Amino acid sequence: MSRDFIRLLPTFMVFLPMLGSLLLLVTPKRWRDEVAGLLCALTLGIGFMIWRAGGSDLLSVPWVPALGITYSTELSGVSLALAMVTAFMSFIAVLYAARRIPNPGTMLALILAMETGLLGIFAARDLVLFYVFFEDALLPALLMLAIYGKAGRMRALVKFAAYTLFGSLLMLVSIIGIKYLGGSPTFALADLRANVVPAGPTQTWLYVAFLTAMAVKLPLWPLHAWLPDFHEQNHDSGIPDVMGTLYKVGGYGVFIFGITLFPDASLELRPVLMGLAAFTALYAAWIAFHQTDWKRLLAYAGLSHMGFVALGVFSLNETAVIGAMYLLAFQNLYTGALFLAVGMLQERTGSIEVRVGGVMTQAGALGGLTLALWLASIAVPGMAGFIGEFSILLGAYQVYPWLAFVAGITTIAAAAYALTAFQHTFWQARPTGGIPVGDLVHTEWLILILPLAVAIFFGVYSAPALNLMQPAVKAVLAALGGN
Amino acid sequence: MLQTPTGTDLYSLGALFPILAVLLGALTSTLLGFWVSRRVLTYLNIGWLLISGVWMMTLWDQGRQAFTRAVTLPDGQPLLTASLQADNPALLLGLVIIVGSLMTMLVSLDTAWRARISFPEFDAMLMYAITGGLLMAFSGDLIVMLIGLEIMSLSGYVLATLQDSRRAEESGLKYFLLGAVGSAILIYGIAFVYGATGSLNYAEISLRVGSVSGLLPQNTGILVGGALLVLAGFAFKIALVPFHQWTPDVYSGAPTSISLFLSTVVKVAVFAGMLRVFSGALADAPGWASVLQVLTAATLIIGNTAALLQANFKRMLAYSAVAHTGFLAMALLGTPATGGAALTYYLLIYTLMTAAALAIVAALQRSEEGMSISDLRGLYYRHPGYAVALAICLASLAGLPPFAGFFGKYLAFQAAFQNGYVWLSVLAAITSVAALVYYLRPGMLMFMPDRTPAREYAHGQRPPTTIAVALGVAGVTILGLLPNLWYGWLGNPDIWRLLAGR
Amino acid sequence: MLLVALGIAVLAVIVSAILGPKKRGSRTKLMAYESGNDPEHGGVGTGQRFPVHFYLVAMLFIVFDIETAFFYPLAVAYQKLVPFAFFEALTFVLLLLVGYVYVLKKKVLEWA
Amino acid sequence: MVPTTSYVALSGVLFALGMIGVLTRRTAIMVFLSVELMLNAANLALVAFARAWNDPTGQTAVFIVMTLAAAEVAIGLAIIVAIFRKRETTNVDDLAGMKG
Amino acid sequence: MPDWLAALLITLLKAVLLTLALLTTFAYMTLVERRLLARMQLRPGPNRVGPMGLLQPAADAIKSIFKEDVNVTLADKLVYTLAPIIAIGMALSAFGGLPGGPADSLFGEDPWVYNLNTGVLALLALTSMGVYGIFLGGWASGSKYPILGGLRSSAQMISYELGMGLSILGLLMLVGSTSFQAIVGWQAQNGWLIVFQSLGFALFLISSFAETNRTPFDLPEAEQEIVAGYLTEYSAIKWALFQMAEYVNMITASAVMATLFFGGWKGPQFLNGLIPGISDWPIIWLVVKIAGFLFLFIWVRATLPRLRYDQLMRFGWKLLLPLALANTMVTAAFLAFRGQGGLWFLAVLSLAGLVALLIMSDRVRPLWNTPTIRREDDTATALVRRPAGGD
Repeated sequence: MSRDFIRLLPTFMVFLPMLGSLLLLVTPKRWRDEVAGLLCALTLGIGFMIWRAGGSDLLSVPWVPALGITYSTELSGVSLALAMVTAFMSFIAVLYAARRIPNPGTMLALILAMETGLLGIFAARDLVLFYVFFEDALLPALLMLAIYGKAGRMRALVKFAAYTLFGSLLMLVSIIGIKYLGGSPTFALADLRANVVPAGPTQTWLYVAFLTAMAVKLPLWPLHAWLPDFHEQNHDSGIPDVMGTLYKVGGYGVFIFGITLFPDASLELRPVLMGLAAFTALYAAWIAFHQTDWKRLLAYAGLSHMGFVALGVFSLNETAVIGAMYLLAFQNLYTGALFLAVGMLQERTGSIEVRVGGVMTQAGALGGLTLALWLASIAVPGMAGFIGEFSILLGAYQVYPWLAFVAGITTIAAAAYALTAFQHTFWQARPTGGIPVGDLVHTEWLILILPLAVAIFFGVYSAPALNLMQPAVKAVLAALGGN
Repeated sequence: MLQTPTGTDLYSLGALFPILAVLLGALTSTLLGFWVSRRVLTYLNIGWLLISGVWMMTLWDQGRQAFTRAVTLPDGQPLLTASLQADNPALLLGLVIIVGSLMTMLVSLDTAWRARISFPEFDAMLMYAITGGLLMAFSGDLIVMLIGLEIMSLSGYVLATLQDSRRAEESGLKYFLLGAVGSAILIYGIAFVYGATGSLNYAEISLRVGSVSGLLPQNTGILVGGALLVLAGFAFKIALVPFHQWTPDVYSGAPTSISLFLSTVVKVAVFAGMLRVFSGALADAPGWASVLQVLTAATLIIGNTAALLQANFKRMLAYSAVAHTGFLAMALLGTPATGGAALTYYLLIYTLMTAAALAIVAALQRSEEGMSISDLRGLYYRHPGYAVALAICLASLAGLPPFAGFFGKYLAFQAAFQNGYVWLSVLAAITSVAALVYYLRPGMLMFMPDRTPAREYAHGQRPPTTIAVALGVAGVTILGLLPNLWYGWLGNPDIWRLLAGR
Repeated sequence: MLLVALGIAVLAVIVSAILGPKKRGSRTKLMAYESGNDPEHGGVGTGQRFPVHFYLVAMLFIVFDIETAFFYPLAVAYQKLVPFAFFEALTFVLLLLVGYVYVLKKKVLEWA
Repeated sequence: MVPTTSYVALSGVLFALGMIGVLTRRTAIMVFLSVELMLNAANLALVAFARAWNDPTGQTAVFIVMTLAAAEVAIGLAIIVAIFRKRETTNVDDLAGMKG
Repeated sequence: MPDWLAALLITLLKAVLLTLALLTTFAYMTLVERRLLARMQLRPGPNRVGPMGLLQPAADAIKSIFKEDVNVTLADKLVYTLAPIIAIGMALSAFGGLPGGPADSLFGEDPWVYNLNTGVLALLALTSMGVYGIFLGGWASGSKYPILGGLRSSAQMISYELGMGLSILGLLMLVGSTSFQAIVGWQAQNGWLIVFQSLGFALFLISSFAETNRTPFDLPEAEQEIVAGYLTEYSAIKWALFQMAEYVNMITASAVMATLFFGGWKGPQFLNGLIPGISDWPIIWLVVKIAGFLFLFIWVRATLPRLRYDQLMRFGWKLLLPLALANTMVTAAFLAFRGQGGLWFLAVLSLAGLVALLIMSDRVRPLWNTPTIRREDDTATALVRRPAGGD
């Protein structure tokens, strides 16, 4: 395969799911599952092709020449890793949707549409393009919530959209400012990096505006409030939640655009941001401890993870940033899989309450796999999460030891809330008159095992992923002029 | 002073043809209405509009002018002024007007009968109003602009009152009284601008305003006053806060197909006039920009918050039109080069999405009062096509990519930002969040399953409306993915530097 | 001239008022004349209705009068502007004619 | 020669009167008359400025404005008459069927 | 005494004199009219007061001044009083702009009170103000018949105002000025305008009758239909003022027609051969021509019956207006394309138009003479025979 062809692959990878989504509109009902699954698999396959080639080069063509907006894509390094995880988890989601949702055409189309948005976010190397995909992913998420959500979804919808839009519109202003004040000819990342806004209050303010969007999507306290409602009101199967988890791209945005475009501001704001991040991690863990609803619990757990990611990214330390990206990529696996596991649990018990009790005795496989996933989630060594969290703490310690210490407490808290909840649901005595619970069947095995396997694989053998990420992170941090 | 026009001038009437074609349509429908059915009239008028549109395209880049007059400036320089100019901005804005008008006509084919406005006068008045709108876009001096504005407004008053109902009459009277006040203020402002500069022609005004020697110091005060009065007059017409009170009543009181027209074509035309006056003739005049930014900010805040509180979908769209006025006015605050392009881009998009949304309302509503937002629940399961189209329109109105509304907003933000109104763009960004919320609620309600019986008109889905909706939705989507299709025409800053014809 | 004319008129009224007999008339004498019947809800501005036709005439008059007003300057300057002015006048009259025909067909000019 | 400022001042006063009328009067007819007053104020200003600049354009503009005023009268009265015949009132405060 | 004061005083003096002259003429017009009508109807007319009734006007004047002035209870007092004043004021002032002779010919002064270069316009403006007097009078009486009369009158007057204004457009195009002096001067050079604008004159004449509320257009005061129209509640001097206004308007209309179409104050040129300069003598020629037209007014009153209201309106809108426009456009076309051709062709055209109209009158009459009745039921086109005496 020539480099030129590989250069085009990210475009295929991004738009293939969208194509599939449109294709589903005309596909006969009985073939929809297969078509969606096939396209997802294909997308993943393209991802592998790119990976095999060691990442794609930058493709840049003008989009709106008069405005300096380009269509620039590149999948390599961190973005490739994230894109592949996204494609993988989308595949898993499609698998479960085909099984769980009756007449799943709409849901499948939405999953695929959203996958396009998410992959686009990672592939974009133009700020406006990034923005477009960033917003683009929002619509299917909203629709999933609207169509499949629960009674209180309108509130959740409004909250979710308002937070996202609030941030992203400020980001839009910031985008305009970056180009105009920096004097860059286009919005392409390379051009912008060559024409960075001079250090000073202007750069700081632009960074703050940009960060607002990323903080909503990270999410970072105090802009996280949409998250629990979003997950709680979504469909019980957990499929939209998987996609929602994948949508937590704030850390990536800060990494790829924020640090390089606002080098001075990110240094200047580092203490504040790291403080916020550490607080978010701890705070979320604390709240999670009190949840009686699996989804809210998982939401806060995810938030806690994201606090870690933010801590890593904002620290501007190489180790920590690599760890953050690692965590960002792989927490999707187990958090997403956990949401699906909750979905399966709900299918059986009819509730997502934590205090169901006694499931383990009847559905051993479900309980076992869930426990394994939980262990991955609380960063037990040998799982992918461990490498991420450990690197973050290590890196952050070099910058602000105290904050690293605060964040470190979180891991303990995580173990506490995860195991407590698990114990309530799976081990505790079953209430009398409870519904009999069946064990995993058919594809459900796959759906839980595949992510777990990947998480374990990269927890044990991290080299492939690290080799992908390390150069990219180094390059970005080098633009900063060292630590 | 009087000069006999020459032969070349007659030849240059070719520049006028797009307007004349529409006027001809208006005149023929005035008379033909006695002999043929209204449907035939509408088809004919659509034909006229298409001819006009095509003719406009052939005039591209020719810079034709009509009714020219050679003036010798005080310093001996000759200057050719024109009362009508078919320059590129005029053509672009004219095309936007044509698009909006076409959509109105298509919608009226289906709904005019139900709305009890199926008179031939409806078509005639519509065409007159379009003529006026085109005149404004093509205007080369304040008087032509004024004439266009008045032709359009007067026809608009009639349109708003055409339906024989208390609501329509109320809306018509409000529209009329406030419109008349706006016109009066505008005319007074024009008198002052004339007093300060001694000319009504854009080119001459901009020349006198631009050169320091051209304006006596005591005239500066008059000029500022005049410009502000003109601004206030325009503000009435486009419904900038605090001159917006009539808008929701009129838009929701008039039959929906007329609201569609009033909120798109009329607004486009008035903005075209404003673009000519403020970015052209008075571009260098002091004062107006600082007032406009305050008005814009107020419009953004009030329009968006008020729209949040509406329970009726049509009325909500009316308030959203007010809010969009704010975004459009932001574009006006940019430099002529960026602002003009941004405004024109946004206007087309705004027309497409608002017209398509209102077309759906017009088709599905049970009565002309529009439908309440809660009536939309579950629309997706009853009219999937319209529901998806409406959702796309709403997403575009909210400024979500990949729909064109995003680029409109982006351009408006950029225009204001680059001309130093950073705070305004930030404010606009924040108020957009409110906008998102009120667009989101109906947009999402449509997709929520619903078991109660349908509350919309069952036979609303008809071919012409569908064509109009499809036009709007396709436009919004395609221009969102490939903005250059439209922006490529208007992106060249040079064409906007000559707004005053100089 | 206007002053003088008005002055004389006012004078006449005043002189008459001074010289004329001053009697309070009876109620019947001062009543509005309605062919001997008691006037029904008479008085100024008490919601008497006129046929809408009169309004229409008034509006038509306004339109056509304005047209006249436009024609006067054209007429005065006409000979300096021919033949262009002829076409202008023709266009103008044709436009007017459209309105006129419309009004005719609408039967506004029918009194029955 | 009366100086231009006097004319303009007079027109300003007329305009202000009209504006006050618009803001305070409650019957449609009176509002409408006030608007006409404003238009005439504009005409006066136009004529005064035209004389000051010794330029006929201003006077032409007056013609146009007169026309516009007439057209407004025609349409405005039609609307007012239509409403009056239906509701027996032209008080704008009574026209508040739509609120919010 | 500064010059401006002298000029002002002289102007004032002229104004007063002219007013008195007009009022005297009015007074004797009434007598002349009554006598003439009587003659035409083979009866004596007023002949008791003074020799041949010559003091009758004086008696009338004294009567109207000393008569009781009834103010109806329901009337709006101020407007009620103001209306006749407006009517007569406008009527009187309109005349002042008409020139009676060449400049400086009246004892070294100009034989006019004021002279505007927009004379025609000013005159039309002032005469049309007269409608306010009538309408306000009718409205302020607070009674039904006056209101009806006022309405009719205003509708009639504004309708014919159009015909009047449009019918002289051709004339103005020919002359290229709206100043009376210029019009008179043009006619002195090229011949009377009646020759070139015969159609225009005919239209103007008819409109003048309507504008002055004279028979056959005297519907606003038609006794048989609406008692006395707007005059119903008026008495004494106010009534007299209205009458005055009507007659003064008549005089003015005559003067205008004389000035516009019949050479104005200029006498026939050939008389100059007998007495040099006689054609430039001020006042005299104008008075002679006015007298001629006044006779016409009376003659017509004695001859023609009154129109029905619907006929009147239809006539004005359906015949007068389009014809006036046509006249204008024919003149315009002639002026635009005449090349080197003489004016005689226009005269022929115009005359041909008039003649054609007269010949075709039977064809044209249905335009305004047969009402189409709209009914609730569907017999919309059915013609209804009406009694000949009016509604």
